[in-house]
Amino acid sequence: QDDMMEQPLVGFWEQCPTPENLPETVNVGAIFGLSEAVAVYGTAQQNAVQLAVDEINASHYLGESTTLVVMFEDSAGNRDQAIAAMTKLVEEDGVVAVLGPTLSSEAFAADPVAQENSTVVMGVSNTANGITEMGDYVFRDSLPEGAVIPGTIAQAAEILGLAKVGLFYGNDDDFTVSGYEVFKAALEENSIEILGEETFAKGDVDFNAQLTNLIAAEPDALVVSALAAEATQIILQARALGYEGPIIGGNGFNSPAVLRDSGADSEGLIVGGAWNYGNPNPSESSVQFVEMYEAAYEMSPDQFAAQAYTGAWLMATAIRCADSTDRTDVRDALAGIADFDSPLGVFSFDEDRNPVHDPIAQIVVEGKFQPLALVMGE
Amino acid sequence: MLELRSVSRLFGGLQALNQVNMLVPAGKVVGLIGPNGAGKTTLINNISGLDHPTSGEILFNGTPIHMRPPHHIAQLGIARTYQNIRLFGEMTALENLLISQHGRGSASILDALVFTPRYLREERRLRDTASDLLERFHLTQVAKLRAGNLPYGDQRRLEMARALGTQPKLLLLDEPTAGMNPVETEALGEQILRLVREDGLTVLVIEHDMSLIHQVCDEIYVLNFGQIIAQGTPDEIKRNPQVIEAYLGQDEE
Amino acid sequence: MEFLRSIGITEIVMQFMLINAILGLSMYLVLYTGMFSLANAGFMSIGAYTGVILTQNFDQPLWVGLLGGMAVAGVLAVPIGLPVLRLKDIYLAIATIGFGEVVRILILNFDTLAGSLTGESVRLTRGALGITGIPKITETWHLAAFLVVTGFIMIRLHRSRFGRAMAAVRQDEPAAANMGINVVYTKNMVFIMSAVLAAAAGVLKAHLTRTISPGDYGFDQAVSILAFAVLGGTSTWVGPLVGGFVLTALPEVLRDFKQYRGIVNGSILLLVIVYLPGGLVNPAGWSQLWTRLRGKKQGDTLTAEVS
Amino acid sequence: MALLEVSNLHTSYGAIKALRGITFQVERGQVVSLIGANGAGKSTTLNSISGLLKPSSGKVLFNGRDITGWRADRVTGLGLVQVPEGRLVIANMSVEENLWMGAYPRKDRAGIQADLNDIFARFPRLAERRTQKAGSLSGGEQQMLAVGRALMVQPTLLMLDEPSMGLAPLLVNEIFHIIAEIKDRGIPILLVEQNARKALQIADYGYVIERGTIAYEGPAEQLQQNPKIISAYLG
Amino acid sequence: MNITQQVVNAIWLGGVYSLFALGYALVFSILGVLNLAHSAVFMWGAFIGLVMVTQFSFSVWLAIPVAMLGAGLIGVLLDAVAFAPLRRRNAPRIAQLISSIGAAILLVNIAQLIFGTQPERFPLGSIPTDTIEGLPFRITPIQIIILLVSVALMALLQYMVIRTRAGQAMRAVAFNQRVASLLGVNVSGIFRMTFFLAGALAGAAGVLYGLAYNSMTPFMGDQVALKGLTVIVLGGMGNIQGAVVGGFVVAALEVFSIANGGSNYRDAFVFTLLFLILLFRPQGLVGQKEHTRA
Ligand SMILES: Nc1ncnc2c1ncn2[C@@H]1O[C@H](COP(=O)(O)OP(=O)(O)OP(=O)(O)O)[C@@H](O)[C@H]1O
Ligand SMILES: Nc1ncnc2c1ncn2[C@@H]1O[C@H](COP(=O)(O)OP(=O)(O)OP(=O)(O)O)[C@@H](O)[C@H]1O
Ligand SMILES: [Mg+2]
Ligand SMILES: [Mg+2]
Repeated sequence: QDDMMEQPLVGFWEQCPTPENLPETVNVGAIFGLSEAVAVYGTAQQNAVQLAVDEINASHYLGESTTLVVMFEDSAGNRDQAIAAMTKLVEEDGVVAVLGPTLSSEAFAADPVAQENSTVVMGVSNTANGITEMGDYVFRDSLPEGAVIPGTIAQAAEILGLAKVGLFYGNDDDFTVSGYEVFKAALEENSIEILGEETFAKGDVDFNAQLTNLIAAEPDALVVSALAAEATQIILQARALGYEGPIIGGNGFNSPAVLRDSGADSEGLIVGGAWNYGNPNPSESSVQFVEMYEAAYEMSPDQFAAQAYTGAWLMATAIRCADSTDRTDVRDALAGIADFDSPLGVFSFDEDRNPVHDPIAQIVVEGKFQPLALVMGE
Repeated sequence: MLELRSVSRLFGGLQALNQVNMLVPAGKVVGLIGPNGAGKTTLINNISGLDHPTSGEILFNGTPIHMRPPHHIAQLGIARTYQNIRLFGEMTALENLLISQHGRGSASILDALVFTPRYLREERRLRDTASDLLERFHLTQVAKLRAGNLPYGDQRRLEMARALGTQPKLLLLDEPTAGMNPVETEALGEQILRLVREDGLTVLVIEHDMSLIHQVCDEIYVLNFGQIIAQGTPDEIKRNPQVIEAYLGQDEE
Repeated sequence: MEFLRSIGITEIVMQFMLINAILGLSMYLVLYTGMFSLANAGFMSIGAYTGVILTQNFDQPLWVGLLGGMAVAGVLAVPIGLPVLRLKDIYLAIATIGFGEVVRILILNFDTLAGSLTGESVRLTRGALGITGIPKITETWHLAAFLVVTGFIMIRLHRSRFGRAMAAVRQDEPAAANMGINVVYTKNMVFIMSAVLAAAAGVLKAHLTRTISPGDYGFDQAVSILAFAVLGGTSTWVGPLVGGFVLTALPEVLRDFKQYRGIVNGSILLLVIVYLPGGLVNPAGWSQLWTRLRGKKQGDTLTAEVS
Repeated sequence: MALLEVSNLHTSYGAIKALRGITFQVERGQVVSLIGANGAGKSTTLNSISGLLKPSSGKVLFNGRDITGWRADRVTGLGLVQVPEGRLVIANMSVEENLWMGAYPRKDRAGIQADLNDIFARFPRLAERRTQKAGSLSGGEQQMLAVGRALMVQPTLLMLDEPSMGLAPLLVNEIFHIIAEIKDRGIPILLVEQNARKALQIADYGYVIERGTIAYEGPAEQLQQNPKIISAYLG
Repeated sequence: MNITQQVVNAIWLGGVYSLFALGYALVFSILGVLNLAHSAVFMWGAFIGLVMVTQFSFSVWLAIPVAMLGAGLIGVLLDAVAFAPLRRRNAPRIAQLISSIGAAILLVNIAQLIFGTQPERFPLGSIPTDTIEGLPFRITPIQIIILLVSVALMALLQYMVIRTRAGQAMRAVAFNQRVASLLGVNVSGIFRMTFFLAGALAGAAGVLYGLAYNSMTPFMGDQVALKGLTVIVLGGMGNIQGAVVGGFVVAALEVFSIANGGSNYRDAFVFTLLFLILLFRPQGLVGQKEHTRA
């Protein structure tokens, strides 16, 4: 059939020609948390990767007769299982490269296995410091909090004239603690006083006591480092306690579910992130991704999905450019990707294999995300 | 051998033992009788260290033992049986007897790990003693069976054998013939007398079966509401009106 | 070997199996003495952190880390065991879970706490992020050797005076005490031995997974360790060993079930324990199952005896 | 037709055959005594009738109805009530609650209250301790409570397993008085006792169990005269 | 620091904890076994309620009894699959603990297959969420409702266990199944009833919890499992009032350790208190000493 599927917007067509030397199937591994509590993120990642793979194969991105196959493995958010899955994929199944694992803590345990086998592993949601320092085969396309938060805080400080804030974070999770550390540094950078710090634990659902403390100090804003599930509760409970000021959050708040579930209470929420569903002026590829994702799964994608989707495309592109399933060739090709048009924006890797693209800082106005910079203009 | 000086035990508001004075001379069999709930088991619990008196003193060969932990008391030479059989039911009869000699051994885990001569010698000694006891109590046949599955009578005998395994000087028996028919009871009485005669043991026995009491006891104490209400030879006690009133009742036979 | 790999049991999985067998044995010791203690995950974390700090911050070899971790856990087991082992059953279980949680929170906040006490910035346990970049220096033969030695100790234990005292204490504490057994000593010694074993597993595992964080040693881990022992069966020491093997291998072997993996895994766990309540290694259980399967009737008790 | 007819009952514990063909009956209005050595199978017999154990073969007819293998609560519901061996009172319930519990199958509150008062009158010791937790009673007090509790059912046939075990002589007499009184009320009793002499004195008919089978049977007076039984059980 | 508000926070949180712990305590008191699948039944209760509202357009108030019924039936099923066979085999209690873990894994994974992993919520507007005006502190109607419901359920349950025939039978079974059956109690029936009641309580807790926090995933039970355990031990194992007292004590301790700047050590405080209580009062705050004698 001639009228092939529409050429995807995401891709790297100009730089690399259609590969010729690839085998019939190219196997790539993916380790996501598909069961236990982490599945909230892992299943979105799996969905997004599958979406990308279907597109890649339909468009013969890797050549007429080459099919990309992703072998998904569940790590259940568990380190041992992540290591076992990585070993299986890399040593037994002989995959070309691996996407994942979902959690940074899993990555610290499992990525060295890939590194030792000279196999590319690309984190699509690892934000902790030191991930790519594990070796030259370790990549990620997820912006660490350090790349997102300082900008958000600086902008917010300017617009809102922040002088004093309350800081709230989960103290037993590597993601939320990283976020907290970056927030704290950024606040100090901008000479904003921290009136009080409160913590919660993973799985908490009630934040009234901490919020009561924070609100009593009458902050200009609440700065919160939390994952999505807690983020919603924190917004709702802070509002129920009568807090009406802005709430500034990191990546965790950057989810359609947060906006949907907190409804009117999300007004004034300021979010920094790598990608946002509600971005009012997204790139074309981002729009297309959202459309396709919604069509396929009847729900809106979040940042996890966008990063996983981009990750799959990046990997396919590296294979395409390498025109080889040699793991080292793929690594080199991946490292060479720059100015790649993706839903995340124009994407490159820096020399440390960390992502480079513009983060977004947005504020919820009338139930919609607006660029913070735009509101600043008013 | 054993002396109780105004021993009292309070459970909340309940005076289970009230100023009990008692003397158990060496080489004798002393009986302890009294209505249900009089405090007899409580008394034995206090002597054996499972429970401690609220006030008063218990002396064993002159040493105060009332605040000692039970394993000390066992090592000093006091052993007991229980009103409801308390064997180590999941272990074999033989193992029950090996355990009973715990306080007599000294080999440590390290000895066992590297098979020191001390360990080997001691194990041999424990096993020899155990088979002696099995033989004496007619339990050799069932040595390898789980104690919990033994017929009741065997369990009673095994419990007695186990008490002897600790090599006691004083044996405390709490209703040893409960659930036995008269013929079995009499046989047990014989056994108790043999222990005193042949092994030089001293015995304090709680019983409701007056025929056994008469058969074995040199002296009897009667406890009622935690107080000693009478003391004397079996014949004296049998005629004591207070005891008849509180405990024996009019014999109808 | 080839076969094992083909069903998903790679070397690393085998290493985890060996480690979990050690954990199963540490649980076995306390259960065998009648103590329902769930402190093992806590001691595992104490061992892991001590061992890693020794090898990473003080550049010691693995065996020093191992002995250090075991020693610290063993020493800490004394002040914990003395008050807590007076408790029984579920109360002991909860108190020891509480101990595990307190250890977790202390490790989580150790740096801040030490920092505020000394006035300097401390970076030792590194909070929730945990310690990363630990070299993988534990090897299969380390684990196998450790397990063989442990197994030998178990065998000897059961033939010793102390081992018999353990069994006696499990079955009837007062009666054991009246036999001259020092119940408090026995229970605390076993608690220490169990803590030491768990700590060893913690050290060895930390140098296998390259990273540790406080969250690894919480309630879930405590319950898993219990499951190793109980599913394997606690009537002999081989049971917990097998339990550790099986429960570790199972999720890996079941990978092909994809999204149904959890359901299959849960069903297998349920079926095994329902049909073999005494655990996998329990001849009596298998022979009963066999008679049941052949449909032979026997004078079954209709209602259970519980007392 | 007898009230209770047991024929050729077999029961085992795993590989151990405890009953090897027990046959006996209890007539209306009679006290029947089962005696035998320790471990002969007396308790096993009672448990196999009451439904605590499931016999592997044989038949139990109660009031002409085949109740073999019935669940214990259904058997009790028919008025065939067993007082188990040992002190199985409900430890964390008060004395009074235990007695109420005994009346579980009944619905007539007034009648229950009357019977309760009757039992307190008969056992003043229990009345004194009506609010005390049953678990802290002495052995003998618990035994009293267990018998009292069984009476609360208003049984058609009462099975007592060693009711005098562990009781002081005074109370043993009292228990046998009660048994006599229950008999006078027309309630038949199946009595298992080690105190064989007293048991046969009160019984109309007796059976002797040896190693899981009935070795002797006969009217109670006759058994009391039997020299073999005297030397083996009566002493 | 706003003391009034913190007191209100503590009371409210106590209500939530108690509600979850009630069914947990009930099963423990009868079975003597920790039912680690209780939190999975709780989760199913929440989802049943949700499905009633979203798929069948039930009102939230009608969804609660339906969820109770559904979760109660799941409880009965749980008994039949994971507990009854072990009871029949005279299995050690610890085996029942493990089988309940297996059952929990199953229930959670089935829920994941059916409901997915993304957080679900009751539709906006299906419950009143505006804070009540004119009070010196802030509280929402749903918070008050949950408090009232948990207190009412506790009172009802307490009455049932102490006063009714069924309750007495439950206590008899808890003590000794043989004796209970000789007293004419249908032991299996009592177990089924207990599991039904505990399931129904978990179901009510699940829906109310879902309404209160409005975020439900198949893993929501994990969040309360350990807390529930803490609560029932603190209050006194297998004791209805204990569950409630424990719930409020844990909540108060949490809230006030946070209020005094100790949010980092909140759980350490809770577990240390638990530890101390166990050492000095192993029967828990409300529990009574076991009256069993040597
Ligand atoms: N731990 C305890 N707590 C409360 N009361 C107790 C305790 N132990 C015993 N008692 C009470 O103390 C009294 C004496 O009990 P004890 O067991 O010593 O009696 P006994 O003379 O052995 O009776 P029996 O002949 O029936 O065995 C009883 O009334 C009993 O209820
Ligand atoms: N739970 C059990 N498991 C195994 N064997 C048992 C069990 N209960 C009883 N037995 C055995 O069955 C036989 C009959 O026991 P049973 O209890 O019926 O005797 P009994 O006549 O009531 O004796 P006693 O006077 O001791 O009460 C005995 O040999 C006993 O060892
Ligand atoms: Mg007594
Ligand atoms: Mg009997």
